[in-house]
Amino acid sequence: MGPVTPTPWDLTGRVTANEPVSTGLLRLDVALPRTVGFRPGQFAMLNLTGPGQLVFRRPFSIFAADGETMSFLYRVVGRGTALMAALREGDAVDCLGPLGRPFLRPDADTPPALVLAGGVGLPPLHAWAEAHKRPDDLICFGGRDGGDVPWSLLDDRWHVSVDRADGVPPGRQAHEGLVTGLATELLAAYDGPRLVLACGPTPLLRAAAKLARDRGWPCEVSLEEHMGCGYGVCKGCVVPVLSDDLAGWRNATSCEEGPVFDAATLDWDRLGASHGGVA
Amino acid sequence: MGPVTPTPWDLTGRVTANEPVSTGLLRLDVALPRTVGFRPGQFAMLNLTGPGQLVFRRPFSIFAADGETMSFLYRVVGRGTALMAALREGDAVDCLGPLGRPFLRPDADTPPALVLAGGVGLPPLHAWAEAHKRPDDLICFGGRDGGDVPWSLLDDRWHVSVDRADGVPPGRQAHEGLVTGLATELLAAYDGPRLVLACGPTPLLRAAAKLARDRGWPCEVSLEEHMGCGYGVCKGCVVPVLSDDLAGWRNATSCEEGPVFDAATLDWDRLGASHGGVA
Amino acid sequence: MTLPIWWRTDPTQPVRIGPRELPGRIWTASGCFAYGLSGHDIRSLDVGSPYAGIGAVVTKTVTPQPRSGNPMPRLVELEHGAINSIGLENVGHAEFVEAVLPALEERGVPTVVSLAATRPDEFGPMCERLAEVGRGFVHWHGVELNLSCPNVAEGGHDFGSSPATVAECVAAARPHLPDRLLIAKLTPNVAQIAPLAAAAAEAGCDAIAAINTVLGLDIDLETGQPVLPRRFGGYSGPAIRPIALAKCDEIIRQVGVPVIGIGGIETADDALRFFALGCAAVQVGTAQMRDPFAAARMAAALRPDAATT
Amino acid sequence: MTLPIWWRTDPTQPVRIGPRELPGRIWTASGCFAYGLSGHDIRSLDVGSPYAGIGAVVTKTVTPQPRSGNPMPRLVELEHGAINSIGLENVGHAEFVEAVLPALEERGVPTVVSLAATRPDEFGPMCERLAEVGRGFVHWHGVELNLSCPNVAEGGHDFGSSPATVAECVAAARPHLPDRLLIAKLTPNVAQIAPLAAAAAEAGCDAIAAINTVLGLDIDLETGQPVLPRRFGGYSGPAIRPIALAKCDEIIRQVGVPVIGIGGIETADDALRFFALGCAAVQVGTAQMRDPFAAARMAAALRPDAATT
Ligand SMILES: Cc1cc2nc3c(=O)[nH]c(=O)nc-3n(C[C@H](O)[C@H](O)[C@H](O)COP(=O)(O)OP(=O)(O)OC[C@H]3O[C@@H](n4cnc5c(N)ncnc54)[C@H](O)[C@@H]3O)c2cc1C
Ligand SMILES: Cc1cc2nc3c(=O)[nH]c(=O)nc-3n(C[C@H](O)[C@H](O)[C@H](O)COP(=O)(O)OP(=O)(O)OC[C@H]3O[C@@H](n4cnc5c(N)ncnc54)[C@H](O)[C@@H]3O)c2cc1C
Ligand SMILES: Cc1cc2nc3c(=O)[nH]c(=O)nc-3n(C[C@H](O)[C@H](O)[C@H](O)COP(=O)(O)O)c2cc1C
Ligand SMILES: Cc1cc2nc3c(=O)[nH]c(=O)nc-3n(C[C@H](O)[C@H](O)[C@H](O)COP(=O)(O)O)c2cc1C
Ligand code: FES
Ligand code: FES
Repeated sequence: MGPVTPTPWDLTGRVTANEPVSTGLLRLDVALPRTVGFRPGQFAMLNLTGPGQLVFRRPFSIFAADGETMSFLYRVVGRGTALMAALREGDAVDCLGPLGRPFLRPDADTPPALVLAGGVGLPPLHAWAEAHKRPDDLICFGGRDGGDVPWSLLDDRWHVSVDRADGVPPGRQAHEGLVTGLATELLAAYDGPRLVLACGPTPLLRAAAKLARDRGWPCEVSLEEHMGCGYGVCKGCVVPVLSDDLAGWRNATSCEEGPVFDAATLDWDRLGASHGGVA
Repeated sequence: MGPVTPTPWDLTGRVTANEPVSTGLLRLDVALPRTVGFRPGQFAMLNLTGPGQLVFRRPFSIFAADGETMSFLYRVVGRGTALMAALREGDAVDCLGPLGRPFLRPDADTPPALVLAGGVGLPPLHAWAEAHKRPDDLICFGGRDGGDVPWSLLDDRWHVSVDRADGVPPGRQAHEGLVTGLATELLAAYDGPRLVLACGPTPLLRAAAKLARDRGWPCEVSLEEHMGCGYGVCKGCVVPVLSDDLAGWRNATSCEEGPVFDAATLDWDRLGASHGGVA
Repeated sequence: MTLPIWWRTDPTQPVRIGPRELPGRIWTASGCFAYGLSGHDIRSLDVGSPYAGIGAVVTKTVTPQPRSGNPMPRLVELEHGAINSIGLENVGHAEFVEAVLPALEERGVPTVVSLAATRPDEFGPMCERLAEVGRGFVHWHGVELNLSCPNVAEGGHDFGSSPATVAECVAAARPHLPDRLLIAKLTPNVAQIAPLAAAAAEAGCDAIAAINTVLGLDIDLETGQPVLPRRFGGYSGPAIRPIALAKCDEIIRQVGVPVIGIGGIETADDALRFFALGCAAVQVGTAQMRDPFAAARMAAALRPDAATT
Repeated sequence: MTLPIWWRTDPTQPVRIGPRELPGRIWTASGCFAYGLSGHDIRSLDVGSPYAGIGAVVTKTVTPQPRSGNPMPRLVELEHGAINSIGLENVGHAEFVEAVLPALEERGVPTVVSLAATRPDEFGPMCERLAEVGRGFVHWHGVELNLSCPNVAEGGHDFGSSPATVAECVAAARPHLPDRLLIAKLTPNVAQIAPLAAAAAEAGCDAIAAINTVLGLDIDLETGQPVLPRRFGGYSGPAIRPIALAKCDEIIRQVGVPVIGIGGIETADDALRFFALGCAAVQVGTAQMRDPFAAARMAAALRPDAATT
């Protein structure tokens, strides 16, 4: 896992900004009472209400941690994220993090990366791309349409794909189709082994893992498993990983051993079955 | 009970104002989608949150109903009233009312009134005093101190008493002591039988009832019993009234047969016992 | 509100349960809507009357003798529900059959009469008299035996937790109600509810109503004493919904008898959860206190054409 | 927070229960703080460590063999609590005694080991081996017998609902733990909990822990299916607090045995409610998941000098 990860803190922060960065994504900035480090791929558990409302905190990848400000990108999908979108400047948010296993930190021997971020899978890989500006990396983001893409956050290293091309702003380019299609095109253009890093919907992760496996490349994927605690105590977030136990597999907590996993260690079949057969 | 009381409506209103009228009292104005009548002493059940927060609505005396605006005066004492104080202009409030038995509507034969309102017992009696401007009525309000008295709401018919005289604004007068003390003074000055009307803390109601009983005067008191439904279906709000049953008493729902009761029909001893012996 | 794709039932359409056809599947629960004579005058802009679209009002439980109930306070709001120890305050069976039942018939309120007793054999005479007075009534649909009120018996437990006693109660009532709906309402305060439901079904009841309140207690922090004078009370409201769903599921999957779901139903979504399990009808309790229109609004919201009207 | 006037106990002071003196009265509940080895690195500005001031960590339940638990999803948030069917995932007794228990001793974590089995006689050997390895350990205080996990046995019911079996389990464990605390943790999914507590006390346990989770079920509205693959799960969190208080009160008033209160304790106020009944200690479960410092903060807040420091 490389060097020790930064100490996790449980801190009460104050919202300094909470605004859309695209039609589907919002950015939340929280000012914390002290600096907290993180490594790209790590997440924080956000306590969005006092006791009496949400029973659990919600996990969000850390998008950036700049001085005492920690930032997140999120999409409203349910009760917690709806409350999150209603947060106003000055509102309190308890923030427990950084937590979990980050994406690999590249060294001189690491092949150039193929980064595949789908939708709300952007934050950890954006953070990774910001932390490791290596010229040969191929960095891709896939959105629903032009409006869904947070263009202002994506510098020109980013290749963008969209399901539907409408809303792409003038002067920016987007491949029409899946982000894996974009990746295939890019790989054809840029030869050689790659470290594949993926975060996004399950089909994207599966495709990324297959692409790497077929070529014998290393691959890390970040899983979004539902979480109770985020710090390893409830066992509500497990995913099956291959092991040399009798059974051939064991449960790994995705909050501690993940959320970033070596794709080759995941038991993808069992993962599909235990997750309602998600493709 | 006199003429039929106005039809109760369950309406979703919008807050138009929510501001302090004294150090301890706030006034909430709610714009309803239609006109609703009321008789002084009647109350409304306010739904201060959606499902998932407060299980019951909260009962509040109707202070005024002017066109489509219904107004309340309240004090923050717990969870619900704290949420109430946080309401902002435009917020939704479900309002079920008017409910309950009002104070007596005076006719030509009704003796002049002695009105005793203590603290948050002001709204129904203020409404009564506004509805029936009879020159010989004695109208009293008792507050904690000068700051606690909503002077702007009290025209010069009102006699005011305060526990402590600090904070009485220049040009206004306040008797120092209990409101019952003030009443005794006034009764000495203005002779003759009276209809006693009281709303406020239990000791005030008891004192009012005793004062009336000792003199053989009619007396009505408004009780603040905890309520589940406010419209007679849960039997969680009962108070003991005298009856010619074998037992000598029976339960009356304070939301339907009250909150205003003829003081002579209440079983005051049993009331004390079943309410933790409140004096 | 969007209705889920699996939902195709109109809960305001007639439904047959046992020997009766009732006008709908959303009912009000016993003790939470009095005798069905309250609130008729309340109006709203969306649903005309609190009774609109309701399948049945289950009356406050009626006992052989009048009862004044337990001392106050006897209904306390908690964080996620309420706790009560009303103690079955009611007018008594005689006054009920003479004054209340005919008034309900006259008003056209679809009615199920809730009955409780302290001995199983008391149910027979009560049902007999009901059937006598109610003969020919079209809005009186039947009886719900409250075998589960935890507030009355000492310590909060009750005779409704033994299958044999449950069967006795049902058997006492059944012969007097050949053409009326007979429901056994069960307590959740047992290890397994299915054996009780099975005993009731075998003894001849047409449906099971589940659940009654869950035994609970809360403390007044200031005094350190229980909030209710009798310490225990019946816990109701949203907090108990998952418990109610579990009990209904246990009965439905283990016993072949129609189940009427009760417990923490506040919204149309909550009602759908019970229907998803296969409940024939549901009853709205505590939510009816916050909102006289709770059941009526649910019924309106669950009509498959609700989204489009 | 102002402490009520009746509260004069410092929950971070040593407390004697049975043969042991534990360092405090606020514990973490089994299954909600793993083995007591997680979260040590987490920091906060108010309370140094999640373990500060904690009286004991009750470990995740350990079974004779390792278990991988139930299929996912197995922990689902509900409106006022959570429902879980983890299925006792654990490393197994052998690995626990060899690797985990010594690590806990070394770290100085006050520990109570939770054990479960499918037959009463399995408790004997597990306790014997624990006592062997733990001989001389000062931070290992004892064992909590989990007689109540509703997720494992068929249909959600379990052998912990019969007084005779409870007594058998306690009797199997007791001889091997002459100088350690022996706690029987009971299920609330019974009509009366006092007889179970009495049986456990008579068989020699030092204290009763109550309650474990309440049997519950929730429906995924979209599919109409239960949210958990095994339908039922254990309901925990604030919603069950009044039920837990009722069960603790029943035991305390009917059986003369120390009670450790569990169920929906989220705040210092909630803990006080259990202490008001006379509980010797409390355990924090679900709340520990939202906040690693839940128990530690409660302990700090309940020190009588808390207001002034
Ligand atoms: C490690 C990790 C990192 C994440 N990073 C981000 C991010 O950067 N931006 C972002 O928008 N979302 C992210 N998610 C997903 C985010 O946690 C969920 O969208 C959020 O919890 C939904 O909460 P809700 O109350 O709005 O949804 P509801 O569906 O109402 O939540 C109900 C329960 O389901 C859980 N849940 C629902 N959806 C998800 C999901 N997709 N993943 C995990 N749990 C879920 C909730 O935590 C909660 O316990 C991340 C998830 C994980 C596990
Ligand atoms: C007929 C009637 C008229 C009232 N009129 C007014 C008014 O005009 N202005 C005003 O400020 N207050 C009035 N009250 C009291 C008001 O209802 C309570 O202050 C309010 O319910 C407290 O709610 P809470 O959530 O803030 O308090 P909490 O103590 O948190 O409430 C917990 C529960 O106790 C009940 N409760 C608490 N205090 C009282 C009380 N004094 N009376 C009745 N129930 C209570 C609540 O309704 C709730 O069910 C009236 C009460 C009644 C019965
Ligand atoms: C105040 C109150 C009074 C009740 N009275 C009765 C009763 O008389 N008879 C009965 O069978 N159930 C009674 N119940 C139980 C309800 O009918 C219902 O079974 C229970 O409250 C669970 O449903 P809920 O969560 O929707 O309230 C009462 C419940 C409450 C809250
Ligand atoms: C995710 C989860 C796992 C649990 N695992 C166990 C367990 O292994 N053994 C046990 O005795 N209790 C277990 N419990 C029950 C808790 O220890 C506790 O008794 C129950 O959750 C009630 O307390 P709470 O409301 O504070 O959570 C578990 C509870 C939860 C939520
Ligand atoms: S979320 Fe609790 S162990 Fe991972
Ligand atoms: S408050 Fe429900 S009957 Fe009066």
